[in-house]
Amino acid sequence: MSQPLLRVTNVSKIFGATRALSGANLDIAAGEIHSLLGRNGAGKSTLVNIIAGVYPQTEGDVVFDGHDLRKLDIFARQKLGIRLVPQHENSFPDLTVAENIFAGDLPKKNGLVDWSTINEVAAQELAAYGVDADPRGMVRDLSSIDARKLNIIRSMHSGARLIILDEPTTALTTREREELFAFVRDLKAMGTAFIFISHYLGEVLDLSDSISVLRDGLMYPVEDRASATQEHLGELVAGGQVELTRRRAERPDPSDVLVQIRGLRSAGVEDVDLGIRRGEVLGIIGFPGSGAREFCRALFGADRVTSGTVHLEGRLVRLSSPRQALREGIAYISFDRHREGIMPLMDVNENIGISSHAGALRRAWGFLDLKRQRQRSQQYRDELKIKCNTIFDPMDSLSGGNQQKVLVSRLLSTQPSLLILDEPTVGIDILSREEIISKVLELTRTGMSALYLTNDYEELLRVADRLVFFDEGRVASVVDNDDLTIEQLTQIRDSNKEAASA
Amino acid sequence: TTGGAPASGGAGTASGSKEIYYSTKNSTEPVHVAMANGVVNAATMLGYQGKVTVAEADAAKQNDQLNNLVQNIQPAALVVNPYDSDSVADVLGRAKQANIPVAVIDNKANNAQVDVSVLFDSVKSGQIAGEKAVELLKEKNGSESGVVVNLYGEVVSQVFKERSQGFEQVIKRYPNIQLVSVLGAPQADKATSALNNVIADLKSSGKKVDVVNTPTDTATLGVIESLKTNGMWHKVGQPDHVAVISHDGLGDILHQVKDGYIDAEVVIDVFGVGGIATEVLKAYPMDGKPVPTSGTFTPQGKYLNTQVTFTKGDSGPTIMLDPVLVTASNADNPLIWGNA
Amino acid sequence: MTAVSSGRKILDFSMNNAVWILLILAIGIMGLFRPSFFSVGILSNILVQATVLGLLAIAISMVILLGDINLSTVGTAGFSALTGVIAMKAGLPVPLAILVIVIMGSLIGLVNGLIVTKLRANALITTLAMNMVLQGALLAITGGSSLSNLPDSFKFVSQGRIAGFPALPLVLIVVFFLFHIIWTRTEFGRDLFAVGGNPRAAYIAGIKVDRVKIGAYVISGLLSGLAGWLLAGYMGAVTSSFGTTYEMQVIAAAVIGGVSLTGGRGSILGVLAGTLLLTVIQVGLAILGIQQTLITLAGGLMIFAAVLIDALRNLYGARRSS
Amino acid sequence: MTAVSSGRKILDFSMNNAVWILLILAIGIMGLFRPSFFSVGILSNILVQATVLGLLAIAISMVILLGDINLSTVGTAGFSALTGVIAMKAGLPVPLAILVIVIMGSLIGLVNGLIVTKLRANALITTLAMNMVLQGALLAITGGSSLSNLPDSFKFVSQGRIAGFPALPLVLIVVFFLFHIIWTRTEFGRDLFAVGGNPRAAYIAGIKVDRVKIGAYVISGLLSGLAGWLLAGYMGAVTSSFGTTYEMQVIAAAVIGGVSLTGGRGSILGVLAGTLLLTVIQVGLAILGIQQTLITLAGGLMIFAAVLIDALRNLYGARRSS
Ligand SMILES: Nc1ncnc2c1ncn2[C@@H]1O[C@H](COP(=O)(O)OP(=O)(O)OP(=O)(O)O)[C@@H](O)[C@H]1O
Ligand SMILES: Nc1ncnc2c1ncn2[C@@H]1O[C@H](COP(=O)(O)OP(=O)(O)OP(=O)(O)O)[C@@H](O)[C@H]1O
Ligand SMILES: [Mg+2]
Ligand SMILES: [Mg+2]
Repeated sequence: MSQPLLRVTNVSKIFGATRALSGANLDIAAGEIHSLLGRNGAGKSTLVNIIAGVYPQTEGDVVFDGHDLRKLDIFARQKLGIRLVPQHENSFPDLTVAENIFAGDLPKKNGLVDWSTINEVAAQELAAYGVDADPRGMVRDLSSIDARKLNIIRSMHSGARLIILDEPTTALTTREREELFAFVRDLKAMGTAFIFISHYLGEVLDLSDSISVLRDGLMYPVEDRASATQEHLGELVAGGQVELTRRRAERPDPSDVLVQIRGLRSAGVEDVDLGIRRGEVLGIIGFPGSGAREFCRALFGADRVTSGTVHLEGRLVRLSSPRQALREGIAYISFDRHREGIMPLMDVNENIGISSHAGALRRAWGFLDLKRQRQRSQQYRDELKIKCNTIFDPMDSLSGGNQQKVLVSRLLSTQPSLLILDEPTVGIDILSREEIISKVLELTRTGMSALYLTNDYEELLRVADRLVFFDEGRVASVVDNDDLTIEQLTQIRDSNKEAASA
Repeated sequence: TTGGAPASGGAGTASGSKEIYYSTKNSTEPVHVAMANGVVNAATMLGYQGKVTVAEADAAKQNDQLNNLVQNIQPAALVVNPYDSDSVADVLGRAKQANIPVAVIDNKANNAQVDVSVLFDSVKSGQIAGEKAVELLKEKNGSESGVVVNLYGEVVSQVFKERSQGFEQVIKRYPNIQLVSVLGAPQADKATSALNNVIADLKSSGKKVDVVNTPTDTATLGVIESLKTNGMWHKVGQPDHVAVISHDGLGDILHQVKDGYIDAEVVIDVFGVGGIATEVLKAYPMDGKPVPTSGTFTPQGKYLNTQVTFTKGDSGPTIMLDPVLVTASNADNPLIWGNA
Repeated sequence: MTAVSSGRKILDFSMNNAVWILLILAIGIMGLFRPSFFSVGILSNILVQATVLGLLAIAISMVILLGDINLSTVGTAGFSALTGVIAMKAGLPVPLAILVIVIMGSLIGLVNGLIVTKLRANALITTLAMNMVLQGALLAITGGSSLSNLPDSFKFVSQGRIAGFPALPLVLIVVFFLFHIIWTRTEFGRDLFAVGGNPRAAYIAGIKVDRVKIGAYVISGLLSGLAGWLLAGYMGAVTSSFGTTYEMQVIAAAVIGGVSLTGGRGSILGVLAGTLLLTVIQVGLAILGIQQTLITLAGGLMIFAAVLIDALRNLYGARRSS
Repeated sequence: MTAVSSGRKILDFSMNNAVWILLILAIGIMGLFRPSFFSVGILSNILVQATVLGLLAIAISMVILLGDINLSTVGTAGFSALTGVIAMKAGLPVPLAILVIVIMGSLIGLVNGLIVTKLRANALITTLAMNMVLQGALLAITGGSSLSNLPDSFKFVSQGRIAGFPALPLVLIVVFFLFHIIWTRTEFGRDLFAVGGNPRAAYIAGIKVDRVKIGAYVISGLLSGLAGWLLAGYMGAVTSSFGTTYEMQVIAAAVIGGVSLTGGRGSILGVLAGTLLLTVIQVGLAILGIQQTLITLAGGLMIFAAVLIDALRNLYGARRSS
């Protein structure tokens, strides 16, 4: 083989006091899919941002197709065919779907933007990638999944030669992942190379030709690709054995109902009756639009409840707002970390404390107990191993996974009776994931109950006591998790769907 | 430095300063620039240094500046042109306590006692303009009838208010004169737009403007353009001539008077107001004497007013300066500030 | 059934076209009180008086679309007009003097743009300071007096007539049409919306964000210079308080016209409607002969009403789509 | 090695304290030209004059922290002071009249807050219109003249002395201290920063976003009313152009003091520094006796310089951390 398409040699990056990368090396050939693994804050995003030209490296070389990229800015690199798909916030909500696909490179006729071509080609590409959206509609009105797919379509349509996908599959359903992988493979067949970042070891093994692991800023290529297993990769990522957390055998007492929900209705939720047992982890399953997520949000008061009652410990709770829900002992972690989670300008300490302002941290006259706040933040930082220099680091200097741990800390510190987790491990490395899960399980042993909503069924089956399947805004069935397999789970889910449409 | 302790006796000033300060209300209009020059020139003539602070059309700022002057700088004398007549009373009281001779010029100071006030009679200016307008109508239409447009100024200005008041007082005496009163000063573009609209409005009822009065020359600049665009800009004496009467004495407008386009300009003694005030301060309080409330005063400098009369006003001794009506015949008088 | 849905349609329509409906209402009410409001003379006056405001409103909108703001449009207009007039009085031929004005406006825009992009300074405060500097310089150079006696050729567009119709509204129409094309059909225009909508995404999409921003500032300055020329011609002078009547109205026209202050959203037709609405209010208040001390209040209340109606429109839009 | 790192440390320090250093520089330069600048009299004057600006700067900062802006602080000050003075002239005892002023300010703030939160109107344009209405009402009610002859008890805080020292700076110190505590140590204060930084996340985190916003507007109005009282007392009158000089300076003081216009970032100490810097520039220019037509320009250039230095400071900060 001659020159690789991309060669990264000895690249390092220093952010102020943080050394994010020290001497990374990487070779990628045309048509190769290379996966990057690593713990949160290992430097994956940093490396791909350097390759794409979002920011410069502190030292080292990046060569693409014989061009020294050091001298080229992000625009020149795009002309060479390097395209980055960052995970979030990458669309133009007030522009049409079609324009979003072509933004930055609009087709023109006689020097003017050629709208008819744009709309036609966009319609074709949307159809080809299975996105059901009106090219003339605003992106603002798309579901977040469709908006994410749009991001990917955008970089694929323009003859890219190296596409970088930074955690593209977080919160995608299995089917959506399969659709995505199908067009990644199509493009690979045409010679496009990929860098693929993910924390899901299964899909990495499934998709990639080669794999590297980043740990502590250093890069370890996985030598024996053919014989690599999930366990092996997990050890490489974590730097040791990873113990998978599992639910204990004994089940919570069915007669000890902590939360009783009757006739709950809200946007997308039709008449839900459900009892949640004390100390139980209740898995929630449903396709987008099935009402699963909407149910969780309604229960937290984030979406308006139109009718129905919720009793917690036999007490009728008001669900007028998230604040009220927190006061009643119900806490929620949103799937949308950036919009509904982090306070980017505030430090870690304040991000952890913010939901306790009206609770544990309150003192007379509206003052806050700042000393207590610091102690608690310190405690959670240690327990959940949040990677930061001090608790006074600004939130936006943390890597995505560590930001998620801060959010978990925030809600656990309100000492909720019911914790609602909506994709709590999105973008979290395998070790951190187990840390978060075991923390949640530990708390259920002291009487807290949890609703657990995730598309990662493997994870769900490890933690859930029972599973609730949602369809068309209603509870379709409730099943005890007696060593169910993923196949059984998907079968129940799909048969519910069929029963409903029959 | 100056300790702020007032000298006993009251003769002269506490500080022995050789500076006379003029606190002007704004520096955007040429009138005020000339007025400041009147003070500075008189101060120089009297052997002092003339200095100026500008309040940039803001009462609070002027207060701040006057406080600084009274408490910290303590000049030999202070000439004040209040931006707001009511809000300088307190600080002028402090000046009195600090034994700083004070003259108020142009705008009076309410609720304060100062050594001398030298003021323009703005109502009288308006009246003179009104009488001229009536005279012009009579010449043109044979009787006291026709359409008169008064472009009044922003109401925060006392001078504009009084000039309009005097003007409209006179016009309203004649039932056959139609008075159109509209906001169109001091900005030139405001005047152009306002007059354009009035002309269009009148046109739809078959009427025409006979006389336009503005309270200030910057607005008149806009009036000229409006008349030009509407094809109504003709020399005095031509049949379609629209008479224009203005106030102040800006050079460009005086030229139009000389050239026979603008009928009349009511000119105030801009150099005189500051100059005479400074001379009176020097002649009386700075010399340890009280300013009289009757009799006359003959200033050394050359001003439109060659002799003035002391009267007793609300704020103490007062001199009212007479406005001068300027037409083509006397428009090149060098004592008019706009000709300097 | 049909009654309900047609009622809904009418509501939809009125909400989407609130500013235009307000405009028609305003004209109607003015005409009711004073029928002469419908005369050709006054209606063409409105267009004439809307021209300077309209150019300045597009100028500020170019920058508001970025999510920034340009508070120096009026100062730019005044200072640029001044330089051109001084150059003309010093002997420069009129067409070149006009060119000087427009170039000076663009240069000021360039300086704003460079400061905002390269030094990452906040636009609001930068342009606020720039406006103070420009108005201060205007004052310092004129020494408080006015430059008048401008030649007719300089004033031709501002005061001239073409086939009996004033030339100024033609400028309004041409410029609005041109910018409609620029905003909707050119790469620069679309990049402007993309950058305003999501600068980070625009950067990743390969749009030269800084260059687009600087371009927007330069065009904003250029239009301000153009407005300065026209206003100088209209009032026949460059005065030291040049254009201050427009200061508040410029933002109001753009925002009432639906240009979102968070960037990335707006249409030229909206800006036109906002401009005309404000001008009609101005002219109307003047012609109705409202008592002098009440004029500011009446004007303020009208703008306030327009803001509230605009807010209701947006609220209604948000309700409908969710 | 040590030389380099200590040089770096000095640079770091100066960049982080740019406004304070500018302030000291400004005072130094003024003193150089006019040694009397260092007299107790002038320095205490600066504090006196900084008080009204300082209160208005905190008032606007309360709203800027939300990521909104409140352009009606000056109008609120004027209108509130007017109502109180009218009530007082109608026979209301002085303390109650002062209460009326503060309550009126808060009510105006409440109206702004309700419009911005409940109607989701844009803050800039809403408060701009509100300011026009308030200033128009002030003009309509006063009829262009002023209300003066205020009783000494009304003016006591503005003009009085406590132990020979003017009382006004005490207000400045007390209010700044109080708001330092509110911003850094109370639930409301921290919620304010959270809402400004990421309103949606704040809502999900259990913060009553609308209530915090409305609270910020009410306090902004309350402080404006307080400033209106003090200014009325200081000038001894309520005039129809009450407070208009402060209009531009209020924003400038907050922003130069480091309150981020995108919300969620700022400190009271910064606002204090910004306020003092602008006041020193004002007083200094007046005392230096700069030629009158140059004063606006000089003031503009100074603010412009402060803006540029502030931008460089931020740029330097961003460079360091990336
Ligand atoms: N702009 C920045 N300023 C300071 N530190 C940063 C910045 N960006 C990243 N870092 C730090 O660099 C390190 C590497 O971060 P990076 O985002 O590359 O991790 P990652 O491997 O992508 O993690 P994750 O799996 O959570 O996305 C982290 O310690 C992070 O906190
Ligand atoms: N150039 C930069 N300047 C400042 N902050 C940055 C920069 N690049 C990244 N960050 C911040 O560093 C953190 C990690 O950035 P990164 O790009 O790795 O996000 P990410 O890993 O894609 O996050 P997520 O996993 O949530 O999608 C983020 O909070 C981001 O805001
Ligand atoms: Mg990452
Ligand atoms: Mg990540």
